Amino acid sequence: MTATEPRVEQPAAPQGHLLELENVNAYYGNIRALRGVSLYVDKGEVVTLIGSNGAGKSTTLRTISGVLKPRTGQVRLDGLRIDALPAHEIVKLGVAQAPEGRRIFSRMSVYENLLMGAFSRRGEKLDDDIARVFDLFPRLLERRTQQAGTMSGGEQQMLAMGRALMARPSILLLDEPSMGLSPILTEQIFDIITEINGQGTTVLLVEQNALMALNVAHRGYVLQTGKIILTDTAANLAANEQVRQAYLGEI
Amino acid sequence: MRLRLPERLSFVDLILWGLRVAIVVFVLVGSYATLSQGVLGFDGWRTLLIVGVAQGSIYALIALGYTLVYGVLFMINFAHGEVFMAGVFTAFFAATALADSGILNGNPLFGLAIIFAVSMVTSMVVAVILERVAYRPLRRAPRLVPLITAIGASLFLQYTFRSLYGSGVRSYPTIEILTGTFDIAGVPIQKTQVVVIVSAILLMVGLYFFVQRTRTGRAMRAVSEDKDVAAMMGINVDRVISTTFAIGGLLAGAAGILYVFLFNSVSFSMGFLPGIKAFTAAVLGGIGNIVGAMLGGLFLGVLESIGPFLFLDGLGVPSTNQLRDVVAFTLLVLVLIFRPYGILGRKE
Amino acid sequence: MPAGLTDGVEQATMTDAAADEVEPTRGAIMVVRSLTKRFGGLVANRNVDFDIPQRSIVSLIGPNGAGKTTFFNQLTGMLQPTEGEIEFNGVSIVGLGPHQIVELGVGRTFQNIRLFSDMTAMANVMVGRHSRMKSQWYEAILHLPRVREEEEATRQRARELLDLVGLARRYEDESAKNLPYGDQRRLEIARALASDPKLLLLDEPTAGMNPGETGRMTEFIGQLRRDLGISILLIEHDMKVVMGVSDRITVLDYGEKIAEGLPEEIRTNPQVIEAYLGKQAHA
Amino acid sequence: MNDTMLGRFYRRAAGLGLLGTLGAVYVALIGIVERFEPRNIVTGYLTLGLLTAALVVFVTAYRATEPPHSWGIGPPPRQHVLGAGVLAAVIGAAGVALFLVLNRALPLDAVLVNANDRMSEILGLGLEFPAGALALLGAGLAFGVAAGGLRLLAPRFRGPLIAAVVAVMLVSLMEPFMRVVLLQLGQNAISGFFYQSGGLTVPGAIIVAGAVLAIGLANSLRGEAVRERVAEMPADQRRGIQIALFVVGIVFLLVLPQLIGSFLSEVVGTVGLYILMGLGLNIVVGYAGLLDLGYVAFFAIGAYATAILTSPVSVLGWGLSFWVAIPIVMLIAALSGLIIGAPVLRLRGDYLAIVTLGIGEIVRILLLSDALRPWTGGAQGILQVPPPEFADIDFFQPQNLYYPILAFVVLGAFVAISLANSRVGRAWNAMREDEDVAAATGINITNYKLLAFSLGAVFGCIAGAFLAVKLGSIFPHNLNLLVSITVLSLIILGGMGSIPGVIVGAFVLVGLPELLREFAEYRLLIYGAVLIVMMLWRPEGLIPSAQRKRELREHEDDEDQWAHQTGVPTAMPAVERPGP
Amino acid sequence: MQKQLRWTAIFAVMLLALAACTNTGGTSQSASGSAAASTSASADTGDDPEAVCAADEFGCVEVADGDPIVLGTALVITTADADLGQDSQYGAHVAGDLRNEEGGVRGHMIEWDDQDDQCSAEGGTTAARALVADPQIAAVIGTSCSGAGVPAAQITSEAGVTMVSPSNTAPSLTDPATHEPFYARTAHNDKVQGAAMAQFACEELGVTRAATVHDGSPYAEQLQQVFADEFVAQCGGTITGQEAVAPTDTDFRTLLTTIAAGDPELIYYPIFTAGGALMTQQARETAGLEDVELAGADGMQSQTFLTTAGAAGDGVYTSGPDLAFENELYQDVFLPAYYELCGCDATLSVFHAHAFDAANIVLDAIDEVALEGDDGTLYIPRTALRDAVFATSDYEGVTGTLTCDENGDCADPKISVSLIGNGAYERIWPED
Repeated sequence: MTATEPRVEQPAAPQGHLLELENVNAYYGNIRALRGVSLYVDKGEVVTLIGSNGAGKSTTLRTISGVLKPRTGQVRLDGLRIDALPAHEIVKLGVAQAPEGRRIFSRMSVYENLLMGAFSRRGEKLDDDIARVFDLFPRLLERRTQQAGTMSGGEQQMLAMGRALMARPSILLLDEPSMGLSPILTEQIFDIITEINGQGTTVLLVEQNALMALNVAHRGYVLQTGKIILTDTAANLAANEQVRQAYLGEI
Repeated sequence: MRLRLPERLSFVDLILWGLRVAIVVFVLVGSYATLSQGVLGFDGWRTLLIVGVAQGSIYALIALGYTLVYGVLFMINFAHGEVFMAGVFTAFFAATALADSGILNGNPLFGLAIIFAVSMVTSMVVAVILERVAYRPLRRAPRLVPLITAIGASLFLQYTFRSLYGSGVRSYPTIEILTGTFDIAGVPIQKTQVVVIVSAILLMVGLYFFVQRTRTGRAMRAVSEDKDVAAMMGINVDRVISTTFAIGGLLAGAAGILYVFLFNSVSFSMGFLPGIKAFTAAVLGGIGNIVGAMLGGLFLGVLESIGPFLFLDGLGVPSTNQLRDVVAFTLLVLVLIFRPYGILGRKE
Repeated sequence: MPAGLTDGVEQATMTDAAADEVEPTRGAIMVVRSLTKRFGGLVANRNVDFDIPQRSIVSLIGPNGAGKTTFFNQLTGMLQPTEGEIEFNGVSIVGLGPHQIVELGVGRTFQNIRLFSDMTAMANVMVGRHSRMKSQWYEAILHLPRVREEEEATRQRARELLDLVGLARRYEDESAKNLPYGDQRRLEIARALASDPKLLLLDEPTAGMNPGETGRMTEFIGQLRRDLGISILLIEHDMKVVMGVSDRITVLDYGEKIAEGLPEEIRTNPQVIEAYLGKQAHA
Repeated sequence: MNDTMLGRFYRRAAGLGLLGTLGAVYVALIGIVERFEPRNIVTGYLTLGLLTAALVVFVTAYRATEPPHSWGIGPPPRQHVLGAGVLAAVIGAAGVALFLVLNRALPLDAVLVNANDRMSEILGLGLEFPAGALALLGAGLAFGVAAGGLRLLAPRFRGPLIAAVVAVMLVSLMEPFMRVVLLQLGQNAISGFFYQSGGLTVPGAIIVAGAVLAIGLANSLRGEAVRERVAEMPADQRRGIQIALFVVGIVFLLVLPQLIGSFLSEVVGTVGLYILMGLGLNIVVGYAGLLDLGYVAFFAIGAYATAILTSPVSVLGWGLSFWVAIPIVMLIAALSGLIIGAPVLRLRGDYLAIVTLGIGEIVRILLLSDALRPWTGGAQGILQVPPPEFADIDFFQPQNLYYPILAFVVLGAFVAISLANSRVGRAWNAMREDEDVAAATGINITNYKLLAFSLGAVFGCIAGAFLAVKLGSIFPHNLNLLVSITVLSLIILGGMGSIPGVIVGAFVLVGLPELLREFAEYRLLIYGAVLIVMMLWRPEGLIPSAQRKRELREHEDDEDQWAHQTGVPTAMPAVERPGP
Repeated sequence: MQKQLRWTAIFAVMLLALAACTNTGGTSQSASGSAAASTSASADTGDDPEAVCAADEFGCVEVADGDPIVLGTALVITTADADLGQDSQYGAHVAGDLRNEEGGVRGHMIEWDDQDDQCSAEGGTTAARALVADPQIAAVIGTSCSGAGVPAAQITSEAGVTMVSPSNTAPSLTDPATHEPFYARTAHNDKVQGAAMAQFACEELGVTRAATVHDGSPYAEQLQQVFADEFVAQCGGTITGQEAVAPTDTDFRTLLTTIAAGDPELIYYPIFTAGGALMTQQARETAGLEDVELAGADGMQSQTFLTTAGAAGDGVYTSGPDLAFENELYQDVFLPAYYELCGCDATLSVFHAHAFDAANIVLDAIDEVALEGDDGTLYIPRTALRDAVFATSDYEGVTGTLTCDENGDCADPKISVSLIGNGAYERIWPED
């Protein structure tokens, strides 16, 4: 491992991370969106990325899921390099994502959306998984045949998460799950995140609502203009004065 | 103070309103005049209707190719008419060989199956190669670029086949089981017309169920809605796009043979006009919408068949039939101007 | 404060844009009444009433997806409201095209920076000046002297604006897309200012900036109002910016206005805290 | 040495070899080989027919010798460069040989009209069957060595060498043109020395190749110094050179028709019409970004308006003078631009394209139709369109008509350049890049689109007016979609938004086929290929405008997964250096 | 400012140049070839070539001793209509070859410069320009298509080059109002064929109601118009409808249904093979047209038509120039030479014999008017050549006995009507 940039001090971690980014640089056209991002997620953790709009949180997730290819640097899943794989291969390896803005298939029914989530698991029985999703999100069961685009924002978010869970991911990437949701719904969603994590799914969570995110996470990274400027346990971060000022709306 | 600026009714609006009014008046007055002259009896109109439906079924089948491709790539595959031509032009040689060896009329179902297979597979291969070579490298390019490529591909295919197979018009051998008429409710209808309409409907229904019910169909719909997310679901977007072109090609190939049932002749340039017409049909029904493409095709077929005579003859316009394409293209222009998302399409 | 900013401002104060607006009216420059915007079944804005006083800085905050940008787009004519009335300087602008609203004196920037990325920085600003130029196409063909003069004047003005926002001279002939991110934001503001707006709409001007840049931008916004005498409507997530610069703050949630008032009032408004700032923030 | 890398290099070469086969067989099957056979490149030694097929194989072999991107630093070793070239060329040639065997065994010509014995004979290097196929393998070997050798040459030699070969081909292809010019200059002897039965003579070819090679070598060895010297010149001196060149250019343009005679003036006149249309469509497509596929409509309207106004036998029978008619035609043009433009300008790119295509067809059908026959004469067209009158000049003579066409082209270019460099051009640029933002920046989108459309219409109509005059009559049949496609193709070949591009495009796509009749058959095939190849390979055109170059290359490195999903990861570590 | 100056300069120079042309161009090219004026020019100059050439408005073609006489062709030899032009080109070349075998014309071999008229006005212009640019071209055989013929006739006539077309049939080309002085043709005028069919329809078939269809080609449009006019004027018949289709159309059912509504007894559709065959088939299937007679013209006289139309073709009448040239010259001399030249065993199209006659008329005229100089140079006065061609009378060619009128119509139009039966054409009218 050769890190070219001085790395932010990280808490000690066991060898063999589930997901690891090493010195990743990514560009949109000529705009450098990620500058030497290195981070890791261990099995069973909830890790959150916080930062302001445009800081590169979503870009980091896009890089992990293979939608955006890093120009340099590595992304490894269970030690296997995935940064050059096409997105659909990465899904098969167990990385599922509920993207920012939900992006459910709005012209398909709820049920079909869930089937799409399990697309990579060709030929397997899906009944158990669907039951699990309906168990987590009873609202979706009620709206099983409804066209997804006609549901409310909260329901769509549930669907997006349910859809991602259908892939039986080893790591679930959640991008701004609380966006546009009322406080009550936001809280519900975060409760569910905890629950999902309790059931054994590792979660990488990107959230603007930093406080809520740090509440459910074990660890966190703070991104700013494409760089990781801070990382610590969630509790420490929540207590950090700088973080509170910059991202928790405290003045 | 509430002051509305006078610019609100622009020059463009004026022209558009003028156009609307003119067309409506034209159509109404023309239709009234034609009908009141009573030149064509009930049987005549019925014949026109059947002719229109048969022609329209073919437009609809080709239109499905436009709609499918538009659905996943949001581009007009200008060369789709040539995909249609490629299949049926190639199948001509199979058909002649079969006819010469007596299989075509000795064992017609087998012979037809081979002809359909040759045509459909050829069209499919052409469509897939087209996508791979001409469109895939350009998916991220500005809109104008793949569109120009598509126009180039249309010309290139047309004249490649002209150079390969010759420029003459070739006529298919007679398929005896398709000659003559069926009596349907006392009305004699050409067998070919019945076969064309029925097969077109079967193919379209088949496609509908394929897209709605199968895994690949769902993947196509997913890609159509959101490519990035589809990839996140584990869908190989490139493969799905290839599949979409392949299906569009298969349908175009089938449409080609049905076209031959009706018109019996093939040439290198046969794809261009039906292609544009089918595109019109696809737009008419709301591009990207499968049911819309079917209905749009039928509507256009009937309008082309009935429209020129109905709207124009009563006004004393000579040679109304010559203006058939004018009617079709005017419809295209009107639909795109006033309802660009089509009759069944939704506003984006 | 980088040298570029202050230098530029001094120059800019000389221009007529500033001279025009010295009258100390506190009447509203923009008045919005019961504005509603629906997309199919979705209601993006519902019955929003909203005023922007002359020479004030008003901020619009709210969670992502609360309808802020939709609201912006209606003020600039890029979307037409379903219902409601928008008046600018006493003139109803509902139904007007974006270019007409620009001519009346409303300039804007975009949340996700929409520059003419293949045009040079200079050309971008000169396009911004378009609505204030008078020469016609046939005059351009005839190469009338006044076309040349106007072109020269526009170039001069564009240079001033580039200086004002602190863009280095060396960027003048660089494609906009090759500029660093922060400079692209500045360039967008310069382009908006080129139309001599009386009201400037800024959509998340500090997104993607680090605290240092954000601080400078905050100061710059204040300076714009002071020196150019224009009104500013700001969409912003960074509460530090919002609290630091705004005269008034309006909070949107679910497309509805849930609060309005002075920064201090907003900060302590329980509804706002619940909907936006996060109730744990003070828990 | 990296074995997998080497393996990939050779696999790629083999693949390119197959591509070479496919290309050569394609060229043969569409009949180019046979059709171009009568035209000599070097009389007695090489014909254009064989050359086209051979060129395909050679070019793919040359490509095969190019180290792939993943190769890393430094060129591959020499023996492997040669090896890849030979592999590709031999596979290419062997494929062609196999095709010859197939063509003998199967009655391919029942389906493929060009798969005849003559084609086989040409492909088989003119030899009898087995010998020809075997000779092909030998030729493949030679090609491979040549391709590899060319690659291994230092660039300063490679460039001039390629230029010399290309020059021989071009000079030979230009035979009809050169012969007429030399004839005009009374230099029959020179013509006879260089040319014989439509191709270069051997001494002619040697002289041409030698001259180009010498110039090329001088340029690559000494050119830098000369350029530096020019750059170092004082500004006024440099300006002097510019002015001198400019004056020479003008004089050249003015004496051109006298130099080239009436036939080539006719061709240049036709090219002029297309340049005029290219300038007009360039405003619409290149500046304003509106893809108009119905541009022929304006060409037709201009031609018919002129014919109706000036012909004494038209329905009006006014028999106006051309000069009186032209302003009226321009007015009609602008109006038709507005009327056609207004409704369609709200449409997006591809919808706009297809609607304009439809409008072009509508105009064509109407002009032909019985319904408008009293006005347009139906298929019989309008006859007796008089040439312009000016002093005693007979403008029916192409050598004279050249001048008014040139004047309008210059005027058109002037208008286009003036607008491009003004507030208007900037607004068009902005609009093309982002319509919404342009509107939000204060640009009246509708007006600027209409302006572009109407100006384009005026250019098209003037070209149409000259067409009517040039022919002395006008018929509906050739005013079809292909005119639109031709104009579009020439803009794209030259470079959208680029005026020199339009001129070069028109000479290449309109002028050349007029001279090379063999190409007429493949004109549209070539247009199609030009459109595809340019978009894939060089979307900004041969002579791009700076603005467009930036624009069309925009998204190149913005990689998105669904654009690059297939294949193995291409990002190879760049540390391995292939050793000798 | 610099740029502005530069542009001003260009304009100034251009204007000057234009002015300059006025002087130079005016004197040399004031051609307004009035045939009448020029005919008299060669009247009394005797046999001195220089005097004759000086007196001839367009001068002479000078063929040096040992050089060949060069004739041009402007025929369609590429694209879809290539067969038509290629056929004529072989026909003309055969005429030249036969002369060459006999030692040429006045001891000079005949050579050809073949240009492509592309079957379009643009192509005709280019081809004619290419030919008249070469002072050695004595005369031109062409064009194939009438559309190309209109501008080509104008160009050749301005240059004083005689042009004889083997296949232009449009009436306008030889209409006194629009005829170009150096243009003649050996093909029949459409007026003859249209009128013949009208006559056949009312006299032989006894029909009184007819509908016509054309495909927008100048040829078909003209033919059906002549037919309609004659049908009304000569037989007092009724035209129930005049319709049009596009050459690429395949669906004629709508059209036929509306035609049937007019209740015609005969449909005349002088269109081409592809459309004609389809229309024939579809007409047989259309209700209301069961008993209607179908008639076309020579565009539908081809083997392809018979195979394409199949059984539906039986009973269709087609008119056309009588091509059963039963003379020895055609059968024993021309055809073998033609086959050898083209390497084929059937003629490609129909106008080769007309081209052969056209070339022969031109060659005879050259033989007649050419003057020999002292140095063996052959002088062919251009106007005299034209006059000689136009003076052709009772020329026994393979297409009949040809006599040219003052408007350039030289054909001996023998129009016959054939009936298709059992997949073959059978000539039924006029009875010999």
